[in-house]
Amino acid sequence: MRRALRSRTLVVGLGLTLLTLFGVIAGPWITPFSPTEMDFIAVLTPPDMTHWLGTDSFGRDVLSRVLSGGRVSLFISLCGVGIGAVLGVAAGMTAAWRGGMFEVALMAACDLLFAFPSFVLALFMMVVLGFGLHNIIIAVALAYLPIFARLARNLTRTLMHEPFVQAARLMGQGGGRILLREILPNIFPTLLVQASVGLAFGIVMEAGLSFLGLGVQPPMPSLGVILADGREYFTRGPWVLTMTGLVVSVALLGLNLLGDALRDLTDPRLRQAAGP
Amino acid sequence: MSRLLEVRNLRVTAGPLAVVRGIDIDLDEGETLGLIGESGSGKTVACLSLLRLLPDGLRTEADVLIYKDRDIASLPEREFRPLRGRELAMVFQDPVGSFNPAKRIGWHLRTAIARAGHDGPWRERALELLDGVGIPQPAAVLERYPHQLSGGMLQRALIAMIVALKPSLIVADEPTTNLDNIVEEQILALFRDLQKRLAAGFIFITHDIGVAAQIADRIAVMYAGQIVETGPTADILAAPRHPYTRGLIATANALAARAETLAEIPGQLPALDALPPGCGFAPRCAQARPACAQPQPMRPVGPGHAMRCLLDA
Amino acid sequence: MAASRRAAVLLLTVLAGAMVVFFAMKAAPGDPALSALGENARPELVAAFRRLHNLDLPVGEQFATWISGALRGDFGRSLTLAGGVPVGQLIAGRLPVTAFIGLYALILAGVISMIVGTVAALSRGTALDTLMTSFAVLGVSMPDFWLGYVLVFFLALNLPIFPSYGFVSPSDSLPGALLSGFLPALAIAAPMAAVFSRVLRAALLEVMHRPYVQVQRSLGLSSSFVFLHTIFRNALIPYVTIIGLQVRYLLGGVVVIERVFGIPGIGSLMVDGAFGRDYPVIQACALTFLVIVLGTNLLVDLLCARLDPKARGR
Amino acid sequence: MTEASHVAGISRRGVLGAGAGLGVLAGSGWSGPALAAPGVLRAAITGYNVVNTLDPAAAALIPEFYVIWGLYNGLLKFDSQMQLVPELAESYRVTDDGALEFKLRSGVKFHDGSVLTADDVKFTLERLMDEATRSPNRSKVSALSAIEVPDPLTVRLRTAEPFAPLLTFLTNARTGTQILSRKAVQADPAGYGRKPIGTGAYRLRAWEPGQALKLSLFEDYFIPGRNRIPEIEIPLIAEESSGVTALMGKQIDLTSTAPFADIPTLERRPDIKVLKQPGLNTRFLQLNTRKPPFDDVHFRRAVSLAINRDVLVRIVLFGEGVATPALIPPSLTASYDATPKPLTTFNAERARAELAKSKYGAGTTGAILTWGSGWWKRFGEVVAAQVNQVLGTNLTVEVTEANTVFSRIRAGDYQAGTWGWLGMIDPDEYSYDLLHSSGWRNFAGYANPALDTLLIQARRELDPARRGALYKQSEHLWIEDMPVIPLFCSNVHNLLASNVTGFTQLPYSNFGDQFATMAIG
Amino acid sequence: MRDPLLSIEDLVVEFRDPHRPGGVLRAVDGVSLTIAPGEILGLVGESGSGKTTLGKTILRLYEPREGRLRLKGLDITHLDEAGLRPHRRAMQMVFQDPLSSFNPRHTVGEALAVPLRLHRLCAPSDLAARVARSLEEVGLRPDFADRYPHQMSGGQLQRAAIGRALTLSPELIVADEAVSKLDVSVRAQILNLLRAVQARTGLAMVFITHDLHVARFLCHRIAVMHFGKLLEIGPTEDVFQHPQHDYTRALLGTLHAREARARTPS
Repeated sequence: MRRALRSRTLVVGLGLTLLTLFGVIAGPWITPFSPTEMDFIAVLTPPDMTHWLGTDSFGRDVLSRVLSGGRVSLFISLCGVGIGAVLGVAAGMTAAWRGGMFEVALMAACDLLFAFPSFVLALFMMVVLGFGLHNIIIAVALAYLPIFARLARNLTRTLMHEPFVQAARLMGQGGGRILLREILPNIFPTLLVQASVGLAFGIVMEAGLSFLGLGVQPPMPSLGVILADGREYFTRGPWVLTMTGLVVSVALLGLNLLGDALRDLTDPRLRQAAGP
Repeated sequence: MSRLLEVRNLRVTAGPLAVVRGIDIDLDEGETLGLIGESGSGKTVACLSLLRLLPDGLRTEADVLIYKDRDIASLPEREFRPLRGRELAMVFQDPVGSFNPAKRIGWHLRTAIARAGHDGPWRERALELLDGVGIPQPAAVLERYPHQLSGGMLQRALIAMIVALKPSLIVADEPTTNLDNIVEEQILALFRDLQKRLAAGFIFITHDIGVAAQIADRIAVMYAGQIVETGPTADILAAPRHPYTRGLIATANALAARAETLAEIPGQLPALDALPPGCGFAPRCAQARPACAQPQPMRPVGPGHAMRCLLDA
Repeated sequence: MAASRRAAVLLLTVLAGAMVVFFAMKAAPGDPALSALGENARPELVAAFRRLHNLDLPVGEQFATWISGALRGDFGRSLTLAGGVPVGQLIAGRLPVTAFIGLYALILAGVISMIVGTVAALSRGTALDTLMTSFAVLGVSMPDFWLGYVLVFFLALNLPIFPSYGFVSPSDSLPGALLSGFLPALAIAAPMAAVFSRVLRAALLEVMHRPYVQVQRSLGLSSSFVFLHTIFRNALIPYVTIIGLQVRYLLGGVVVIERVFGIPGIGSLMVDGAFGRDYPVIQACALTFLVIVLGTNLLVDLLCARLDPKARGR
Repeated sequence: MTEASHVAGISRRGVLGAGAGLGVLAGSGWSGPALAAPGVLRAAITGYNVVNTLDPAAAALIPEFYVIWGLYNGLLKFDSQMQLVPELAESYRVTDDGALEFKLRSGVKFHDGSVLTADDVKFTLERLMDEATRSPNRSKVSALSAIEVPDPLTVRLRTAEPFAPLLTFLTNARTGTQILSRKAVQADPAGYGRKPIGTGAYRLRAWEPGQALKLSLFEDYFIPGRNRIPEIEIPLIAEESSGVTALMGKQIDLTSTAPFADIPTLERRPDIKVLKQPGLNTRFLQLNTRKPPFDDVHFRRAVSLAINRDVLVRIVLFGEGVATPALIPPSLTASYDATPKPLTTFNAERARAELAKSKYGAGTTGAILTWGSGWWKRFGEVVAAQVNQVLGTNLTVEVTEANTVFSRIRAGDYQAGTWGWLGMIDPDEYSYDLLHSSGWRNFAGYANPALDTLLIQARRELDPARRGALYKQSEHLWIEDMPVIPLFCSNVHNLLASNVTGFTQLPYSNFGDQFATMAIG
Repeated sequence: MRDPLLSIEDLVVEFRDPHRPGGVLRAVDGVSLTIAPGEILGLVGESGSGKTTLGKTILRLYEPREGRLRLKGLDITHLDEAGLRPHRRAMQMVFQDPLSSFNPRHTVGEALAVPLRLHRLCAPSDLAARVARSLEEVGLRPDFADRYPHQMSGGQLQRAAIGRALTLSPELIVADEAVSKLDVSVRAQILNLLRAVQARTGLAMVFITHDLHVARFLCHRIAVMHFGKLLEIGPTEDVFQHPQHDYTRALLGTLHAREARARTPS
């Protein structure tokens, strides 16, 4: 029963995620409309057979915009989480292995970054760096770096004293080789779970920043920009906000389910509480 | 002595897997049965099923399940629960894990004493109980949290809780396995003391034939979900009949005698999902023969002594 | 000993946080004086502006002035708001609002997750469990600000139960504050409740399989007694821990939601500050959030120590 | 169970603690619009949440004036027919020697209890004229040559040249000439903007920057009246759409602006009254003629020709407005020139021809500065889209905060920006201020001696018809150079809850000046 | 007396432990002993006595706080990881839990091939054959090379672990409770294997155990540890027959009591 439930989670999560990926990658070929071209004749038309999610206040097809905005948002989240993960994992694993002041300093820095609400940190970074796409990526990466660093460090520390790692040391394997060959493959699933959940939250973070107008700037569509536009014409065209948010929720649902399923599949010894 | 427990053909299944494949247990008042087996032989599961403490997913069936002349197999949970603790109790393998880490020892004893229906101040009774199981400074121990006590102390405290409930049947599931040698010796001594003090029947689960030898009146040896040999302790130790029992005892003796090489039982324990059709031990048995592929019944081989093997039959 | 060490670490963290906040802001491009006054501003006005905001001092001295002021609740003056209103005054006025909304959301998330998590754990494997678990995953998948709008659409405009905008200060009217804060708090609470209930469900299941639960059942204790005194109680330890960890996400939600609902808290102040590149305001807001998170973590640790004797003295 | 209720217990104490703390801390300020406190009018300013000062001389932004109009009075005011009528003045006349003489009402009291005298009027106007005050409205009074106070209730204003707009500039509109108390200003010159003292029906009680203001009724207001609303709360709501949400959810009684898109829906609702009329405004594209690419007249013309203003009205305003051929809006009938002008009429072919003549071509980049609230961003986006479509240029929209846009445009740190003043009441403000080489709003950096002469001539012309003709003529003159690109005039709106009465809307989008006559039914 | 293979002088190992006064746990407290080539030294004591810590410190898996470690006269006490690498071959370990001593992501064959490759002990083309031979030496079929750890039983894995330790032809093996996690019926197999391996290769062994029977069966000398201190050390039968220390006597008492009762059950 539990197995069935788990695999169902995996199937639904993977299905929704693949659907999302297909949508954002194949977006331009799915819908005949450009996400940026304005059609001043068809402003704020409700969803119909031509425009499945209606049009926005400039007469642009909402579906095209959501797919294209999804690509921007996903790109931002992917880059941000990716950079945060790679740097964080490298730093965390090295810190655990080398110990000493480097570890103390890194963990202190992580604790400090952790003490800021993640969205506040991102907002702060947007002011320091200026609004715009590249800077959101940096802000997201910075929000994720401590999470991955701490996770990788804790996992590495747990595994470091496992007999198989000690055996590897006794065999004469060097530190780098042990980290990459013995430890990384074992902590990778847990990192992947964190990354899939992180990817979802990265999208929310982008959406939140852009929704407030502090993130991606129009006319480049991102999910947050579309939602912000939808809010402005919510009374006249509620579908823009509602439908976009619904699509975002479904995509995030897929990522979260996938993360859940992966979490269940990973070695229970490595299971850790992971925040969004 | 009157019959305390009679079990016939107890089976425990986990989905398609058979964990316990039909065992019989008879226990008299004041008697101690040593249940010997390796990990995965089903001894713990069999005893947990008697107390209906099995985790979800495991199903119990038995032809006969009589405790003190009552058929307890058909009792609904509502009527069975009051039996736990007051009639059937259990000491577990891991003394540290047996205590709620968030509560003091005093809370645990108070709970047990309340469960025993004791009137009057619980504290005095608790001190008395702790003293009775050889815990020094019981008043201080009441204020301790479980993690502040050693495994031996915790096992004593758990035994004190069970003493408070005065059950008639006590199942002890490897109660000394996680303890150091010296403490193990002390706990075994405590059990022997309990055997004298309480008129209860004991089922003492262990994988160590030496421990069983010290404490049990009778021994039942389990292998792959079945009892393969049962009989009075002295008989089993002196003249084991089943090849598996013989192997275990030979190994123990060879160790003690510092032989040049140890008598080995070749091969590995069978996995639950790959049990051989007939005798579970046949693949590792030097004397196996084609007929071993058939299921073997228990055969009497002496007074109160039976085994599940074709040899000498 | 432990307490003083803890206090020292806390103080150091705040100090380090203050330095990060201050110097990162200093590294931001652009001259605050020129961005506030315009590039063609007359030199004497720029000079006056710099004097007012201590920008004429060396950076180290600026920091010293700022941090010593901050300790007394003086965060300098706003660059944009109402012609230089003291930031400390702004923060003091808005902190209670943010605290109220945050706490309200936390309580809502706590109540919802306790019900959902417990029901799911107790009905594990059944359709009810699947339903509850699905709700939890769905909850964490909805962007909170979007949920805020949907809630307003249904529960304030279509069914006029709750106010659609604005916020009544709890000092004016507590029932009014509870009513007007409900939708924003719920929007923040939904994803939190989802995370919390998943953790609670997992923790309950985990504790249910602990040997001491089996021991207590073997003693014949009633299931409700075992559930309340042992299973639920011990599951609270990871539950409270995760609440502590999630407070930073919750506060992130507060920032956006305050803006969406026009709630005059620290979050909307910080967003306004971000738009106006009002450095003193942003610095003060970030530092305030830092202190809130650290304070909450301290509280959670103390609570955990109460719940978990093993954690004491650490 | 004990453990669970224990957790709840902590939380409950926390709530009460926070509440108690709030009581102490909130004493200094205001904490948000009340749900429905009796006797309180919740009059929201939407689309803005920035009020920097309540000093009329320093005020620049429309939300600042929305409040100032309720706190102060001018010597004159507009009545519901946009006719000039006395307010603080009892009467006025032109003296034989050409001076403008005002007789003040006696016994008018300021909020601090002092009594209005002619000296306060002299002080107010001289302060406004003083360069050091740096008033955005200095140009309105810079023509004054002398202010005489023959007795405490008489003021005589003299100008070197005849100055036609002066009377309009002395109204309680977006003029900065609202009368201050000399005593109050001199008591704290630097902090006056935060502690305004006027003669208006309402006085400032609390001010939560960026969030709201709270006014209370001034009992000694010089115009007697009964059953005035005792308290006014003015929430500042940054998003226009949030204002509508708040009004529909009955969290506010009045909003100063409405999103154009929502007007048809709102007009159908029984619980909301929509006031609308063509506004006194012109929206235009502000260009910086000192920076590429708008330093080239042909490029400026090309951009103007590439914009279809009717589409703009439909898309940006959802039809709530009209395209304008030049700067002076239709409401100023005497000066308004309705004839279509080729250079401000959409003509793709001619646009491309102008582009060919310019030193810039297709692919030219440029940023249109705009801000993120309401329709202004759309304005920029649609303009950029239209121009890019016709000219193949690569204009982008740069969205930042309104204050920043204002600062940057004032400082000349921009290429183009969406712009347009609301509430300017004299053709002089649409012409002299914007286009005269010394006009204070001449952010384009435009200088045309012929136009300068013409605009000064128009200022001196006291006859309305002849003055109007001069302005019409001036528009033909500057439009060839296209220093700004005039686009459209939008309707002004106020939204009221259906139980709110007594609000008279004027085309310059008035607001606070109506509080004294309003009632909640 | 032959030159010692390994000599330990006044070894002290400490761990940080905030629960203890001073914040430090002294796991090994001034232990001195030597291990001769080809001998099996039994390290006995109860849990927490420091015997495992001592065993792992010998292998420099832990950093000693004080004292000296000499391998064939060479001081390896504070060699860093790189300096240690040439000497790693000489000393190997067999762990208590066979499952966790193998990387769950690698097959057993890979696990055995790594040391061979790393130390260039055999040509890549011979690798498979060499792994197969190693498996056979410890009584495993060559096809076990393709299995993942979780596909094997504890006894089989412990054989593989011994095989892996032997690939580098070490001179010393530290066996840490190498049979205590195994099924009772399998223990004898591994004990016989260890004894056979020792006899065949002549390597020295430090055999850490809490089981006195096993220690007595296998070891030439016995060292008794208690709370980090070495209480006594001597030839096995000397210690068993004439324990010098009260604690040793108490420990041996449990053995005698058990044996006595096993012979005459109640």
